Amino acid sequence: CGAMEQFESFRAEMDASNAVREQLRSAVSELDNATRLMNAALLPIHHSSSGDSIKKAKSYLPEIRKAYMELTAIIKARPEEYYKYHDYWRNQTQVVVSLLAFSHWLETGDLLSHADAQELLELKKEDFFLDLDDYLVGLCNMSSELPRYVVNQVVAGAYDCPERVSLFLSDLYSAFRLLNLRNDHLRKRFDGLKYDLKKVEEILYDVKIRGLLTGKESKTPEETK
Amino acid sequence: CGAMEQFESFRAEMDASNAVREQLRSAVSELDNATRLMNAALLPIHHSSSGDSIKKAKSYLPEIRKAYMELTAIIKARPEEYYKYHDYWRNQTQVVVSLLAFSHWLETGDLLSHADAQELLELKKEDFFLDLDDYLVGLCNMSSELPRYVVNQVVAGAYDCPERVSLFLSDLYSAFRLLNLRNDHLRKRFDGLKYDLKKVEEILYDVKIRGLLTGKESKTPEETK
Amino acid sequence: CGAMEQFESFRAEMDASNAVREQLRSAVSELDNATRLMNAALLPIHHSSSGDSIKKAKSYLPEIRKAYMELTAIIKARPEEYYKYHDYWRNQTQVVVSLLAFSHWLETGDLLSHADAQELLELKKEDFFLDLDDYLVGLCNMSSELPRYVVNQVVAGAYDCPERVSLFLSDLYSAFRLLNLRNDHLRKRFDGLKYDLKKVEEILYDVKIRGLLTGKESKTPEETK
Amino acid sequence: CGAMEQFESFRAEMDASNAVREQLRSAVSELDNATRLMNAALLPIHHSSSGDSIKKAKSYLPEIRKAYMELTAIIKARPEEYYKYHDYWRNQTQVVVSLLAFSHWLETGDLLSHADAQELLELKKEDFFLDLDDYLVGLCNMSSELPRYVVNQVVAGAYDCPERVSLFLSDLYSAFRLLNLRNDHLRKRFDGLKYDLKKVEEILYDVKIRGLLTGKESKTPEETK
Amino acid sequence: CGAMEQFESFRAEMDASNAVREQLRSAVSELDNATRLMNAALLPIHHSSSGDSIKKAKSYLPEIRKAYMELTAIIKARPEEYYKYHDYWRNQTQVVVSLLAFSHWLETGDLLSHADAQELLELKKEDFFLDLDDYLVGLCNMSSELPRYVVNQVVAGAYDCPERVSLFLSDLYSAFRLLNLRNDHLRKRFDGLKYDLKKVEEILYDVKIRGLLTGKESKTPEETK
Amino acid sequence: CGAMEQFESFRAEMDASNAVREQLRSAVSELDNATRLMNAALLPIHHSSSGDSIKKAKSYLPEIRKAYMELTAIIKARPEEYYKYHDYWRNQTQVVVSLLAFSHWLETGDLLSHADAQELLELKKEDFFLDLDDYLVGLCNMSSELPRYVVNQVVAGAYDCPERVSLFLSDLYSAFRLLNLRNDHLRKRFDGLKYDLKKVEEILYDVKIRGLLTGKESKTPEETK
Amino acid sequence: MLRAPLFAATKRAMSTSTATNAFHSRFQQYALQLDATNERRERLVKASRDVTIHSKKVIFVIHRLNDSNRDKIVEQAEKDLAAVRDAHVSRVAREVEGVDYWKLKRAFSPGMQEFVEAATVVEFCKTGKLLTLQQLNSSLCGVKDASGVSFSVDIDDYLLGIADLSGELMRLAVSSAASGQGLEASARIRGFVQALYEGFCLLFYNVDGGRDMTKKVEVMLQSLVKIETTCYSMHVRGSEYPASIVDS
Amino acid sequence: MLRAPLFAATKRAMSTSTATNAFHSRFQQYALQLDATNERRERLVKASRDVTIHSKKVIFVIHRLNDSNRDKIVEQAEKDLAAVRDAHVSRVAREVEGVDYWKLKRAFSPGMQEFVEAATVVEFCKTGKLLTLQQLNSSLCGVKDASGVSFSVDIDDYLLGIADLSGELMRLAVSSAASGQGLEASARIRGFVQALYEGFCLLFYNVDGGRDMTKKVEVMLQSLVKIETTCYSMHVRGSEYPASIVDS
Ligand SMILES: [Mn+2]
Ligand SMILES: [Mn+2]
Repeated sequence: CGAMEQFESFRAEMDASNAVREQLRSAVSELDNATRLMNAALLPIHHSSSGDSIKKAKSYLPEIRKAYMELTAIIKARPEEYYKYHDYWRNQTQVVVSLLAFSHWLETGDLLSHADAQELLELKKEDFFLDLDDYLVGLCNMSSELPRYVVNQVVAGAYDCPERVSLFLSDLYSAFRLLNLRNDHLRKRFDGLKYDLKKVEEILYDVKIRGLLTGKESKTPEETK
Repeated sequence: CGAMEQFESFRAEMDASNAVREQLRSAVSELDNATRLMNAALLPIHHSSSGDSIKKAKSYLPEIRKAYMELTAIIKARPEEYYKYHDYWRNQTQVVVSLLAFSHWLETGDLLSHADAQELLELKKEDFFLDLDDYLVGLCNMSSELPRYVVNQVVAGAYDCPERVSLFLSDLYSAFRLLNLRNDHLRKRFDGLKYDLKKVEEILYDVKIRGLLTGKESKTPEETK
Repeated sequence: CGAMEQFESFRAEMDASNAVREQLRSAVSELDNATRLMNAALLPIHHSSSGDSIKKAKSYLPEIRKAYMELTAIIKARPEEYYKYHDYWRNQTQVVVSLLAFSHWLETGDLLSHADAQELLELKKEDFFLDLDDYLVGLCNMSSELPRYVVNQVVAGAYDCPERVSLFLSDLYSAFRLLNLRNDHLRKRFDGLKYDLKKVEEILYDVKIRGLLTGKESKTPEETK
Repeated sequence: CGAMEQFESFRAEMDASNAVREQLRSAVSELDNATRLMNAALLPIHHSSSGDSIKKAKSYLPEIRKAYMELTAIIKARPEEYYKYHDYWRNQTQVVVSLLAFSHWLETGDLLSHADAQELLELKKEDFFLDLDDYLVGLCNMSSELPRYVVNQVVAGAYDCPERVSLFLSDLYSAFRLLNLRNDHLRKRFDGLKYDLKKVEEILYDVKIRGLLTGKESKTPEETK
Repeated sequence: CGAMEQFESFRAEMDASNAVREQLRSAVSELDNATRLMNAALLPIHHSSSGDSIKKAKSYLPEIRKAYMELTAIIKARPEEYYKYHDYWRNQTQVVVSLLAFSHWLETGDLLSHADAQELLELKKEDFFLDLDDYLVGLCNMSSELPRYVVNQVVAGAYDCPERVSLFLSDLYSAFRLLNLRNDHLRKRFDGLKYDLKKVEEILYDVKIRGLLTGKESKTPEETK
Repeated sequence: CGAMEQFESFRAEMDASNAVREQLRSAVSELDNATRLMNAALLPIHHSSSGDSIKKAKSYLPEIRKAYMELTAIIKARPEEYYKYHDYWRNQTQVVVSLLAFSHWLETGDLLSHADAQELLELKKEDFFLDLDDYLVGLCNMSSELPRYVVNQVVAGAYDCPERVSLFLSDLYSAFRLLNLRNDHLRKRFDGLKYDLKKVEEILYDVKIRGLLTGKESKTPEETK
Repeated sequence: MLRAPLFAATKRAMSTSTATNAFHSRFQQYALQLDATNERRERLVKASRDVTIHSKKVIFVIHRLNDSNRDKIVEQAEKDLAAVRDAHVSRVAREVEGVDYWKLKRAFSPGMQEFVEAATVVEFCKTGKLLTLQQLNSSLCGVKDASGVSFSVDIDDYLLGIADLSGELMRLAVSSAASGQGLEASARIRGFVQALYEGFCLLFYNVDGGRDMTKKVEVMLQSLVKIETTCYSMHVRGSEYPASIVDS
Repeated sequence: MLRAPLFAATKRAMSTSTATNAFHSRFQQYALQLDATNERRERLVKASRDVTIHSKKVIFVIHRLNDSNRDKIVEQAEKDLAAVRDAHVSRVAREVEGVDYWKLKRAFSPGMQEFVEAATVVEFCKTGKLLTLQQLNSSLCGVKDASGVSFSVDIDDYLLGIADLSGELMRLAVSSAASGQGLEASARIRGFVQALYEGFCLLFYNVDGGRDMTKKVEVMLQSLVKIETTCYSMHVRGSEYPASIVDS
């Protein structure tokens, strides 16, 4: 019924697509590796001086940028298919964003913007951009680190940390509420953000009610070390 | 065997039923949207003046009523099929009830009754009623917001809030215990209520043991602002 | 907070609803029992004279009607809750329909119509109706008994049976094809009907090529005994 | 609070119960092994002389009895815990029953009774009995072997086999219909029995319509060889 | 094939077993009801004088005993089937044990022993015993009520309560540590006990550092009212 | 705690193992490709001349052997880790065996032995062998093709095919019964074999009962074309 | 000492107005982007649902086919199919251009697959041939996306659609067997689905979409076996007696 | 004509004896191989069960530890652990050599993981340090496999074992908090599990074993958070009043 010729041609086309996938797999595997090292480098933030951790974490940025350059090279050749292969780098990208946003907040107390994240990763927007959803999920990922961070900071004696984090998360939370989230992945992560905020509010409450907050000097996370 | 004519009429009937489903889907999508906005408007209650939040939240009530009017119009024509399609609006209705009951409590310190909830939604009982289970689940939803509310109120210095909420939840809890709940969804939600009460009692304990409560006069939630 | 009085009334309402469930359970248990006995009475049709079986089967009809009268009495008081409790009697009703439709066909060679089924069960349409889907599933159930019936009839020497059944199932099949079935339970049952028809066609073919059919006059199933 | 002594005795009790489980596991593993061998010995029935297969199958009976003696020894010491550990031997027992009942039918054309099954296994009823449900499930298991048996017998020229099996299954089927089966495991197995009967009836039909049956005298399964 | 007579007797047996289930269901429904009422009666302990609550709670004991008498009557006739039907009363029994153990502790400060629990329920050990696992799960259930009890007692001014509960839970905890628990339900419940103890320790600490404990003489919970 | 150095060394070790995995993936991807083509080449056996199909299928053997040579090279360097990486080639190998065994049977009517399979694939037993389980699963896979093959052969008029296949499968089945299969993957596949045999027996029955078998000359599958 | 009151002030400010939130304006931008995509996705989901519903109706029309009404039914089905294309597929096309085709694909894939199923089943009934992807896309050349480019179905949706086609053909084969005739019709379906199946076995599927596909190919094989078994049972019955007797 | 009777004859022959089955003898060979492996696997499963049960008992002993009985308990646990090694791990070792280590690994992995858990928890209680894989394997150097080579635990089992270790340490931390003391003990556990967790985050896991590991690392993080929260709540309570008051 003439099916065979058509399927032969499909096979050729699928072989080509598989070749792209192999290239993507390899680029993403580098990205994955660098991200994992960056993550491991940042983790001691919970018990050691944050300065060192951030510095060490940032040292993996060139490797990460290189991996994105490879991804860019592959996708640039087929610009309309960015989302066809999106799943390959989606998870890693969300982790990268969360690590960058966490470091940025630790250093400046500010939220890393979408544009700044793209710049930090040296993405050329017209060839390979940072998907907005991935950026937002990355922010939620970061937020889920904060309750643990606050707990450990309080143990280290930084009693003003809960208030600062509570204000930051509260701002982030009301910013997210500006978005009309559908019933999707992002909405679930946003519910997580609410939970993180609640956690931090409870820690703030613990500190406040014991009078540990008043009269202490407020410092940036850095300074408390 | 004469089956043909009969099945022609069945066909008409089934096509009609599919049309009803399409209409319901559309009405519920509006309800969902308005409910989400109302929820977003009420949530800042945790950090800001409650007056504004409640006012803003209430501004979505007309939209919500409109959605229920559409549902009413559809169901009125087939009163015996209310429960055939109940699942379409069940979740949204439970959320609406929780928002209304929370606002009502904030303003008056009282529990929004089933009848008042129906009135607020301008439901005509004979055409489209508020299912009792949905109302009760809505109350449980509301109760799950209260511990967080109390935590934030105490942080803001409203030390008498835990006692008021503890009394309210304790009353609500004993009221629920009057019901012979079967082993169903509602029973699980009721267990949640017990947990919320426990949480608020712990906050009351914290405040009491630190001598923060004594000598303060009790006020309505509004006045504590 | 005034909750107590309200919840007392809820308790009454919920206890009433639980009572309804108990009543339904009891009525359905009778229905189930009578249906099972009717089924057991009709099944020997495969090996014995159908007259006796049908008669015996029909003798359970009063009991079945009584069960539906009980259901009607319960639902009549709350017409809008028919579908709230539909699951209680759904399965049994489908079986009842299949048994009645089978008996009816055995006696008359005709398809039991939706209206006739309601009448046979002495349902008062305005108080308790026969759901259309249940009726249609019942017909599919009946059809799945027919190939076995034909096999046993031919073994017993009733060589004209395949032709009659084939015509009947063909008609039923064309009638079902009129419906726009969603991809659900009913569509699957309808696929089964197709296989039943095919099976009967094969038997008709067997009988035909052996010249067992020719010269015999067509009779009702009853007369072939 | 005197809890210590009590818990010491609990500890002894729980350790003992774990020991029982270990013993049961070992006895059942022997039972499992012997059952598997018996099954393998009986299966060639489909293609070979049944006499040899039955004899070989029966040769595993002593081993099976031994395993039950071990189970008996364990349970006898704690009669009220028969059902606490029932799951350990349930499956194997159902298979054993099906094998014994199949052999018995092949040899005698009769149904192995519950009492005879217990006797064959040399169970002492007061110490370790054959659960009724297990016996009945075993019968259903046996019935599921019969359609294949009939197919192979007809291929081997034993054209009277379908009629004999059809009568046997039909009897068994009506017998099962006497039971008020709840909606459980057994009910599902019983539905399988109906399917087996239908299958055998179709073979009987095939043989009958082709005139292969007439004039043959009925024999026991053994004699057909 | 002689099956009919046998199956008639099976039918009798299964009908009997179904009757047993119906009886059990009814007895357990009474047990469930009484347990729920006892629970509701004991719960105000958190906010009111314990004397009244315990007395009220105990007033349901006769009803509970009656339900167990019914269970005993049913099981006594078939001692080896205790575990066949164990699931029917398992949950309720665990709740009953927790309520009895809680009341007992409130009155005496002692742990209700396994033997005493059986006596309180007037179980005749040889006919119907209290399963050890159920007793232990009941103790864990009770322990999970204690932190909330201590919180509310301290709020009510009973500052010596934390110390008494802490000693009691400590003892219970060490006792549980004697058991070699398999990785099952019970081990998880035991982990919960640990958290309960920790929570109570924290409250004891709160009370101690505030000098609320010193100089007060220890009293039974009753006297603190 | 000295953990870090150890984990660094683990990381090195895991990197090495990942490199092996990359090599394996690439070799297996070639194997997979060739297997798929071989399968597609053999499939027309169901409707066309088997000679051509087998020839075409065999033309992929060199490619398959090459893939196994690569696997051999990788594993030879770590002879003890054959089973560590077994999962990589397990599925494909089972398919390869089934295709080879099917072709072999089509050509010779014989069963391809384990040793012959290894030889066909040119495996050097001391470096890279064919796992016995994989060989046996491969045979089961082949058997699952046979019912479909027989159906299509009968349609093509080869009425003796069912008998030949039935004998072959029956032999294979009794051979498998010699094995003590535990409750594992292989056992399930063996149950499938039983089902295939039953299917073929039914086809043999269909052909036999219609007198299509007698007097026809028996041919090898090849000759029937 | 310095920042503590600052924070407190921030908090109070926040309490009365959210406008001071440092990153609100950025999030308002994000909201605009998300809303645009979401609305587009909503429209696509609706259009896709309509494509599905109406394609299914075309398939139902085909199932009403028998020997006597073939031409009329096929003509009707073709007309209906063209209507689906013009009324609903065009609505899908209008929403997707450039990078959004793949971004929003999940929203319209189900509809397009059902459309493929309907189009190929109609073609088979008319010509007995497989409507190729190229032919299908030619028939869509009048359907333009937002930038005026012709909309086209991609390989994945095409393959998933014709995988389901085998199920509908199985129903047709059983129907024609059930109508007591159709030995020839069934044989045609058998050959067609065998070829389809062999074509599918040639392809291999990447991990992501692969799972869907593997399952569909299994279902396809089941349908094929049912078709073959139908042909088989018609054949053995037909072989039992000489044709002369049967025809008489 | 020629083969039909032959087949029939074969069938009859088969009916009376299966000995003529052409490939029976080959399958008898296969049966021997399979039986040997299966029996070995059975013995391993049993030995592994015993290793598990007795390792769990060692862990239970550790959980009975408190400030006053520390030395006695640790000594007892060490003795018990050595007994598990000599009595049961040796039975595992005996069955595995060469290619069979990986072939039968699934049969003894659970036991070895539990053994790792027990050995590391004992070491932590004794020294506060992580028992390394190298140290563990040195302690097994007397345990020989069938070919006389020392048996050793591989990385996977070691990692899976110490992932579970964090759960036991969490229990210890909560216990020591529950006993009203142990601020220091909890802090030690916190530091130890933090280091463990960071170590795990460095590694990456291949697809096959990866799923297990990912889940275990998640559970590990949960345990760590519980430990940190325990330390936190002891800390904030301790900070509320000056130490002098608390001690009085
Ligand atoms: Mn379809
Ligand atoms: Mn553990």
